[in-house]
Parts: sequence; structure tokens; C-alpha cells
Amino acid sequence: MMRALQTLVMALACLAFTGVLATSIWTISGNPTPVNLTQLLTENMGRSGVEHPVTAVLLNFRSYDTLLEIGVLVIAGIAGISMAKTASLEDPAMRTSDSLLYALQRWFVPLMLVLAGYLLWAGADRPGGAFQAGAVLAATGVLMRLGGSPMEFLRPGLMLRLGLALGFTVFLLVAVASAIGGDAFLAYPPGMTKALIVVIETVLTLSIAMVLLALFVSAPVNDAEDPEEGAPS
Amino acid sequence: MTLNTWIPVLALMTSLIASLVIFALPEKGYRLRTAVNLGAALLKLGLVVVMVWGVFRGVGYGVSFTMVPGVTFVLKADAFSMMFAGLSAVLWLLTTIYAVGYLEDSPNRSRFFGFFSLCVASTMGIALAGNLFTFFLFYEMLTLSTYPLVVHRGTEKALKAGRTYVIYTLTGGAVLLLAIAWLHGVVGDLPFREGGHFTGSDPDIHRSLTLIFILLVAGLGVKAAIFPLHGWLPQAMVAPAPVSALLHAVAVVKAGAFGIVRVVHDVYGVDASSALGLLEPLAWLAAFTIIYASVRALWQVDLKRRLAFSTVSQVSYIILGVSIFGPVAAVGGLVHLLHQGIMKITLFFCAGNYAETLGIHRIDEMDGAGRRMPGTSVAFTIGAFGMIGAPPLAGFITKWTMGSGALAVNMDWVVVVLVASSLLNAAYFLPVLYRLWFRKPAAHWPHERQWGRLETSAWLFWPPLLTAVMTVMVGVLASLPFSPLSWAELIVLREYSP
Amino acid sequence: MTLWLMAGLLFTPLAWAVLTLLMNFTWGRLVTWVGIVVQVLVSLGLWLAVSRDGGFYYGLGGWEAPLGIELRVDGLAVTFVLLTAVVASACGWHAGVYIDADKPWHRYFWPLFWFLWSGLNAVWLGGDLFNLYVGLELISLSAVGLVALGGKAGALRASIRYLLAALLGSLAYLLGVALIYGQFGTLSIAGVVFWLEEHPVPAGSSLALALMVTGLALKTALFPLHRWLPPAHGIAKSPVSALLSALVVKASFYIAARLWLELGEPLGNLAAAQLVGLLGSAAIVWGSWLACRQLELKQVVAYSSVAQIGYLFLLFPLTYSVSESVTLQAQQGITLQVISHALAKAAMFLAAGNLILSTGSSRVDALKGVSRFLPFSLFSFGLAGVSLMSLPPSGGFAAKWLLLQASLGSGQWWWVLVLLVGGLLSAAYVFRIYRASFLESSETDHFYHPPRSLEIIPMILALLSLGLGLVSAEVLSVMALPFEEEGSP
Amino acid sequence: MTTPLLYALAGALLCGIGLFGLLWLRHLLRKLLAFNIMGSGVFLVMVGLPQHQSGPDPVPQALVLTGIVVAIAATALAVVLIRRYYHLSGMSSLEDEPSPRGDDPE
Repeated sequence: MMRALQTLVMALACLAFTGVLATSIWTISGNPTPVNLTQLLTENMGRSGVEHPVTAVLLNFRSYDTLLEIGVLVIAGIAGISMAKTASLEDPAMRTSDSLLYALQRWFVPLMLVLAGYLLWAGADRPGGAFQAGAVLAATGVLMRLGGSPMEFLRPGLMLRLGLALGFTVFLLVAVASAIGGDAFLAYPPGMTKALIVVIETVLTLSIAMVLLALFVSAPVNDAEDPEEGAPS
Repeated sequence: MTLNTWIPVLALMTSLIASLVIFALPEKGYRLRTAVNLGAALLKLGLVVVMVWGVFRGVGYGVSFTMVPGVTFVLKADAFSMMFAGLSAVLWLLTTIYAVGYLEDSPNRSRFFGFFSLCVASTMGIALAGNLFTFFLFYEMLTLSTYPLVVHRGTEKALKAGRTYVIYTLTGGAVLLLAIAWLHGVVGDLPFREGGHFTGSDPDIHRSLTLIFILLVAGLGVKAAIFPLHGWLPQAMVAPAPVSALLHAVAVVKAGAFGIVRVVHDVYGVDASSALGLLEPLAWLAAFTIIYASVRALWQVDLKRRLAFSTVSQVSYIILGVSIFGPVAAVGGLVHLLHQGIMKITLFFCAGNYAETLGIHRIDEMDGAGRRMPGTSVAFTIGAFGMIGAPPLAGFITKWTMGSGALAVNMDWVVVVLVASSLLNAAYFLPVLYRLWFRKPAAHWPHERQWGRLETSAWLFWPPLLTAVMTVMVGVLASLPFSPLSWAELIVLREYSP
Repeated sequence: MTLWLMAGLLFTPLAWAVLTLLMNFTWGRLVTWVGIVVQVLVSLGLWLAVSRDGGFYYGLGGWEAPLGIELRVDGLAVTFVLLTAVVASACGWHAGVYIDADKPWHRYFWPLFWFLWSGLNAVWLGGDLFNLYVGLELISLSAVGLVALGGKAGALRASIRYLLAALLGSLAYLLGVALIYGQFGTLSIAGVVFWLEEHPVPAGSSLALALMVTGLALKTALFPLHRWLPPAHGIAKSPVSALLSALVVKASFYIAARLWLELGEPLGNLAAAQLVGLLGSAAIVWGSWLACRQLELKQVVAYSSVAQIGYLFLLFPLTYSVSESVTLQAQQGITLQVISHALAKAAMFLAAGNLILSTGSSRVDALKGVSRFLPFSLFSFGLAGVSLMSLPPSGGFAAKWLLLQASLGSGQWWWVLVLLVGGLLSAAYVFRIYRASFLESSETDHFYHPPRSLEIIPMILALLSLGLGLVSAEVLSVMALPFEEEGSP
Repeated sequence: MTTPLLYALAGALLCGIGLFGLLWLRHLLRKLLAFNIMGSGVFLVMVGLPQHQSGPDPVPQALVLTGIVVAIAATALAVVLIRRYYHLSGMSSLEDEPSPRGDDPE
């Protein structure tokens, strides 16, 4: 009875919320926006170093967002591997010996690798970019993992951590390089914008894939634990 | 930045730094701790003497800076602050000596003396505060630094008393803060000034001023133990004797009384307070407290509790004195700040001696103690007679001045109160004295300790005798310059003719 | 010079996060200590630079708003940057000694710590609504990671609860950002304010502010959305608890306050302002009451955070349609409250950690009889308590004084009662701890004295919080600096 | 009514559904899914609303891309936490926890 009442109240509250939100959206959609960012963006595209506006926003105009966002991803990776089994990643339960999966893997893995490369390359002038490519790359890894490839490099060790940090580090070094030269943080040196963005995108692809894969792999947990403060250990 | 700006700061710092040093000292560093304690107390006494001389000649001591936007932190020495500072400096020295003997071999002495010094630093700050904001700062610091002293013994009873104490004083502090903040909102930052600020003030704010005055007195009245806010004081008697002595004679109750005098004299001004019709009710309240607490004291069987109710009664003399609109009565009230301090500390020292040497806590155990401890008992007797108001002791000066002051402004009922209170004082002190001197001692004392040649430890023996001598001296030599009475006359002169 | 300082401020924590990720705990500690020195120097330098020359906008990547992201470097922001540097370095120093270096997963403490720091700086300086969202997520995720680090089921439950609350809060905030962008076409707070100054308020955008403030209130643990906080702050390791209580909850509050001060007047309304104040008051009462009833030392401190956070939300009613001087007083009071609570609470958690280490128990009554061992940390705890009770001369007192003035000045006398009662209630739980420690007991016969460095850190923080009241006029004067509206330096 | 506006309104609906799920469901994984639904709703509003007014706008698209990555990170972290919690305590919801007050005998 209580639960039903609770449900009803919650449902009504959420319904009301939806209603208010929709009304607000409807009202706002009738107002003109005072700032036309799209136009500003188009005017500055020439200085952005890439042709595709989304990529320009992500890696140039609002690159600080992207830098921090990779940070968020790395944090998730760190928190994930901090709970992983350190001894071995081999979890027999995760292995399958399905022949269909095996066949699928043989066909798909190369294809997916190519796709990832394409997405990365496409990012410069059409939809695509590091995230999409990284996600596909990670999916490839997941497939291989499910198919039973050991993937020793994912063991929480220096290699994994280097991989996690690689993209972020390169991005950060580029960001600070121009600042040392007296320009703003995250500014690209003139003339090198395009090259640097490509480099960043490439390493980011690798790192993003690595983080996602590490999070997938770190699902088995270690049993060792800290005693709580003050508890007898 | 001349020396004159620094002297008040130094006077404050001596005990503050002493406190920090003592906290840092190991528990076993007995000699060093005593040396630091006494050294700081002497140094402070010296600084206060310098300032008293300076204030007498009209030198301005003071320092101020903006603390929070809109409010300044002011330390300033004027005649009234020197009265309180002098009292606290002298009695700190004596109480320290006494406490060293009293707490010999007991645990947690570093903690005790650390907070003890902190408490004196707060008292010093209260004395030297130049506006209500600064006063409040040290007033709350006093609450915090006395709590560990009240609960020092760490027994359930002590902790319970500590809780009562904290509830009373912090609530009082909150009310006081409200009043100060409100006053600040109405008229801004007011430095203490002889003659006050509100003579001829805008009638629009009179209602606020009246309410604020009530809140101020309520907030300060907790520490001054005005009826019905006195409940914490008898309970706080579980504290060690030096603490009771300090709490009752110097620090806490006097801080409250001092604050009320400050508000009446130096914030509102006697003229304005009287014009607002605030003094008369205050006088009635004080008079009621005097009688009520004296009656309560009659029924106490515990010596320290009887003394505690006596304190409640005696502190209200100060408030009664300032709330009579006339210079002579004000002198009587102010001088009692010192007189009561000296007399009451004598009595508490003696009570502590009886407890520490013979294990006596209750009055019916005191039979014949005068023969076993003649020195202490003589001091006790002088203190008690002083309280009763026997000439030529300190209490007599107070009551005489106050009575003639009341007659001068046609408040004859005050004299009735004074006489009644003296009779009650006699009624609760004389039986004690009778037991002390004229009853036969019991077969053995509850818990006796031996200390060689003297009747008790030398640390415990001399302080009460000294304060008893002072009780006699301030009475006999009241007309000399720099006696409490002359000093109080100086204060009142500056107040009534600013 | 200022440019380099800015770059250093942004670069150092992120770079150190990467560096320490590649090391084990012991090396990470060493490197972190070096990084702390660098970061403190940079923060101090920036603070000095701003207090000398005034604030400025810093366009990242050389792009100006609205196209790029601009950081707003003003007196308030650099003060908080400096505060973060002080508190975080204290916690980092403490953690280096406190945390067990032998557990392999503790190596991840350092990168999370540095990411947290960078997120905090991003929030203090942020002038872009979406960038603030990313900063908030950076903080939340690293904070959750720190709470969960190596924990048992209890810690995990607390961190999951924390994560879900933080995520929901972020989403509500992001939804508000989406509406703002839909309405104004820009993400720069300054841009929105600039436009609103000259135009009538468009219909339908109040919801955006309401959503953002609600989301941030959830992340700040405003009553009744506070349930996630005590378990998370209570169960984390003490240096982590200190970071969370001192800084992390302040980050979301800071954004909410900034939004309210900039957009509250056009987009808010009186009822909402009063409601938020009312919830803050309820938090003060309810949090203090629960703090009085906790049996575990750190839970007391955690519930005290719930109560102290309540004070912060009095900013909303005290700055809505009141005179300029009252607004200023309220802002100054709240700023002091944030700073002094950050210092005092960090001191308290670190001291509580030491006491737990010493007595071997996390319960309040384990303090019985320890006073004879002269526990230094108990003293620090007590001093920090003075600030929480907002007794003079602490920063908490100065804050309370200003808030009292603001309430009286605006005629909203009911907050005066809240402030006074709140002070007494906090005294109730602080004195409960004092009381426990003064109780004499002959049973307590052993007491482990932690290393000196562990004991000194909370003392420094407590003294800072206590002394803040004496210098509050100077501290606040930096915040009132002229702000250079045009362009970058 | 344009298509982007429809997206935005659908987003509002998704927000409501997600919120309900987040509050009402008990199983942690379901809560997490509800969070993702709500997140998608927010992203839809974010992209739909501005595009209704001024045509294709790459800025919100980029923002949403960033938002998605952040959401992925958060979701992944949550899954790791939930799994470990399940592993250690055998519970998959927060409901049957001991009372948050400190006085339980734990």
C-alpha cells in the first residue's frame, strides 16, 4: 500500500516535471536567441585548422572541455583498475569457445580496425573523430576479449597506465607548450594547428579505446580490502 | 606605533603566551611550569601598574584595527578598565600560587594551568576592550576557557555542572551577540566613552534601544548571575577551589557585572539610561537578587554552595550601585567590584584549605577547625565580617557609600535592602564562625593531611592571609589615593562630568 | 608573468595526475610533495598578482567567449584557488603519512587527488556553463573514486549512493544549461548577464535557473537532499573526508551562488529565495540534531557538515531584492563561512583521523580518559570546533556577524534566530566531544601517539580558521578588487 | 513545430521517464540505466532546442559529444562499483542497508 502510494506520488511528480520542462522548452523555442554562435563559428572556421565544425569546436575552440573530459575518462579508468584483480586477468568465466564467435572475430576484427582508422581520418572534414574511432577500437578489443584473447597488456601494470595516460599526456604537453612560449594555455602555435590536432586525435583514439577496454576488463574484482578506519584489522 | 599602543597588547599577551607555553610543556615539568606561571603573572602585574599610573595622568593607551568590515577591534585602557585589570592581575598572581599548592600531584596540570592562563587572558581582554564587539570576543573566549576548568575533575558530576554552565553561558552569549549586532545595525560601531552615546538621541530609536538594553542585560546577566539566570553558579562549585575562587571573585561573574556597568555608563550613558527608564527596573532586579540569594544561602549545608549563593547576592550590589542614578551610589557599586573580589577570594581560598587539609566540605563538619587551622580561620573570619559589612572592613565601605548615595537621590528603599542583606549575611556567616571557633572539634577530621610546620602547605597558607590583610587595608586606607575607593571616585567623576 | 602563472595553475595538477599515475605510492608521495610546493607557489603568485593588478578574463586557446572558453580570474576566484591550495596541500601531506603505502591500490590515490584538485581550480575559475559541468564531473568522479578506493562493502555502498546523487545533480544542472543555451545562444555567464542587463527577461528561462540550482543543491547536500553525504564523508579515509567536506561540496555551492548572484535578480523570485533559505535553516537544525546523536566520531563531523552547509544557503534570501549594502554583507559573510568552514572542517577530519589512529576506535566514547595523554589532535579538534560554533575570534564568528548584520539590515529577522539557534546547536555537538574527552577513566591505559607531522597539520588548519576572523577585513578586501571587464591582459 | 523541437520535447519526456526510474527503481543497474535514459533526454534537449531556432548548430553537437563521453565514464565507473559491491556484499540495491544512523551494532 505504502509502496503504491509512493509510486503514485513519484509518478505524478515526474509527470509534473515533464510537463513543466516541456512547457518551458515550448516557450523558449518561441524566443529568438540573441547570440548567433553558428555565424561566429563559421567566421572563425578558417583559423581553426580543421574543416569539420564539430571537430573544430571540440579540439580548438572548446578544447579545454575536451581536455578535462579526457581527464574524466582517465579517472574512471583509474578507479576501475584500482579495483581490478592484480594477480591475473584470466577469468575462465569470461572465456567462450563458441566457434561462431571465433569466426565472427576473424572477420570483424580487421574490419573494425579499418573502420576505426577511417573514422579517425574522417574527423577532419565530416562526422567522425577520436571518440567514435576510440569507441570502435574498444569494441574490437571487447570482441577479442570475449573470444578468448588473453590481452596481457591490460593487466594493471605500467603498460596499462602508460596507455591510459598517453593521449591525455600528449594533449597536455601540446597545451602547455604554447603557454611556455607566452601564448594562452591550449593555444596552438600558428601553422601547426592541423598537424597537432591530427596527432592529438590519434593518440586520443588509442587512449580512449584503452580506457574503455580497461574498464571492461577490470570487472573481476579483487577480494583484498582495506579495513575501515578504527576497525580492528 | 609607540610603546603606549603596545602596553595593553603586551598585558594581554603575557597570559596568552604563558598559556601556549604551558600547553606545550610536558606534564612533569613542574618547576618550569610554575616559573612560567609566576613570571607571567608578575610581568602582567607590572604592566598593569604602569598603565594605572598612566591612566591616572591621562595617558591614552590603545590599539585598534578593522577586523570585520564595519567593525573595529579596539583595546583601550581607561580608568574603569584599569580597575578590573588591576583586580585580575593581583588575584591571578595569588590564585596561581594557591593553585600550584592545591593541585600538587594531581593529573592534567598542564591542561589546567594552560586554560587558567587563557582564562586570565580573556579577563584582561574584557577589561581592555574598547567597544562592545571586542568585549564580546573576550567574553566568549572566557566561556570557552573556563569550561575545561569547571569540568577539570572529570567526574560525572563535574561534567554535568559543566554542561549546565555551558548551556547558560552560551545561550547568554547568543543573546548578547544578538543585542550587540542589533545595536550595531541601528547606530553603527560605538566605542566605549565616558558619558555614553545616547544622551539626547533620536526618539525614533528609543524603542529599539530599550529592547536592546534588555537583551544586553539578559546576556550579561547570565555571567553576572542575576536572578533568574544564576542557576549555573552553585552547580559549578564542583570545580577545584582555585577555579571557584577565580570564577567567583574575578573572572566570570565580574565579567558579567563589568559588562553591565560598561553598557550603562559607557554605551548608553547614565543620563540616557535613566531617561529611557531603564535603571529603575534594573535596580529592583538587583535588589531582589541580593535578598533572594541571601535567603537561599541560609539553607545551604555545603560550604562552597553557601559561598556561591553569597556571590550571587554580592555581585548584584555592583549592579544595584550603578543602577542608582547618582554619583555616590555609583562609587559604592564600582568599588564593590574590587572589594567583593578580595573578600570572596579569601573565603574561597579558606574553603579550599579546609577541604584540602582536613577534608571538610560541609558546614557541620567545621566544628572547632579554628583551633586546628588558626591562620586560615582568621582569614575566613575577616572575609566573613567584611561580607557582613562590619567596619572598618572593605564591605563596610561599599555599603556605607552605596547607602548614602541612595539617600542622596531619595531612593530610601535601597537602604532597607542593604540593611536586610547585611542581616542575612550575618545570619549565614555567623553560625559558621561560631562553629569554627566555639565548638569542640570532632574526634577526627574527615580526611586529614599533614604538612610539617605550618597548618597547611605554604602555597595554600599565605594567599588567603594576604587577601585578608588586603580586606582590612582597603577598608582602613580607603581615603588614600589609588585605594579602590579613590579610584572608583575617579571613574565616576569622569562618567558624570565627561 | 600572469600568463605563465595561469598556465602553471592549469597545467600542474593535470600533469602531476599523469606523473603519479605512472608511479607507486611512495614515489607518488615524493612527487606529489614537490607538486604541492609548485602548486602552492603558483596559487600564491596568482593571488598576489590579482590583488595587485585586479582581475581579468583569460581566454583559453586564445579564443574569446562566446566561441571559446573564458576563465574569470577575479579576487574571489583566486582566493578560493589559494584556499584550495592550502587545504589540499594539507590533506596531501597528511595522506602521504597517514595512508598505508603497502597496499598496491593506494598508488591510485595520488592521480585521483590531483584530478580532484584540477577540477576544483576549473570550477573556481570557470566562466562557461558547460565547462563548469565538465569540471563538476571531474570533481565528482575523482571524489567517488577516492571514497571507494580499496573500500569494503560499506564504503562501496556509500560511494555508489554518492555517485548516483552526484550524477543526478549534474544532469539537472546540464538540463538547465541546455535551456540557457537554447534561450540565449551562449554558454558564457558573462554573456547572458550582459544581455539580460539591457533586455527584458524572456519567458520560460526561470526553470533553467531553478534546475541548475536544484542540481547543485543536491551536489552540495542541501537538506533534504543531504542523505548521501554523511555515509560518504564518514566512511572515507580521513584525508579524503577532509577534502570532500572542505572543498568538494563547496565547488557546487560556489557555482550555485555565482549563478544566483548573477542571474537571481532577473530569473529568480522571492518565494524561491525564501524557500532555499528555509531549507538551509532546516539543514542547520536537522544536521546539528543528528550530529548530536551519532556515536562515531567521523559521523558527528559529517553531520556537522550538513548543518554548516545550511548556513551557506542563507545567501539566497539575503541577496534577493535587498539593498546593495546588505547584498555585500551577505556575500562577504558567506565567503568567510566557506573559507572558515573549509579550514575548520579539514582540520577536524584530519584530527579525527589521528584520534582514531590513537585510540584504535572510531567511536566517540573511546575518547574517554585520553586527555591524560595530552592528545595534541584533540586540541586541534577543539580549536576547529570553536570555528564551527562560530565563536570569536574565528572566521565562523566573523561570518556570523556579517550574516546577522545582513539579516537585520534587510528586515528578515527570522534568519537571526536561525543563526543564533544554529550556533547553540553546533555547540551541543562540539561540546559533546569535549565532554567525552574530559571524562576521567582508569580503563584507558594505552594511547598511540601518531607521528608529529600528522598532528601538526590539523593544528595549522585549525589555527588558520581561528585566526581568520582577525584578518577577515583584509581577506575580504581582496575580493572587492576592481575587475577588468575588457579582454585579457 | 519542427523536427528539432520534436526532439527536444521527446527529450523532456525521456527526462521525466529517466527521473522516475532513477527514483523508483531499486536495482542498481536499473537505476543506472534510468540515469542513462535521463542523460539521453538532456542531450536531446540540448541539441534539439537550439537547432529549432537557428538551424544546424555544431556547438551543441560538440557539447553533447563531450557529455556522452562523460556519461560513459560515469556509467562505467558506476558499473565497476556496483559489481564490486555485489561481489562483496551480495546485494544489488541500496535499500536493505543498515540504518544510516551510527548506533547500529555494526
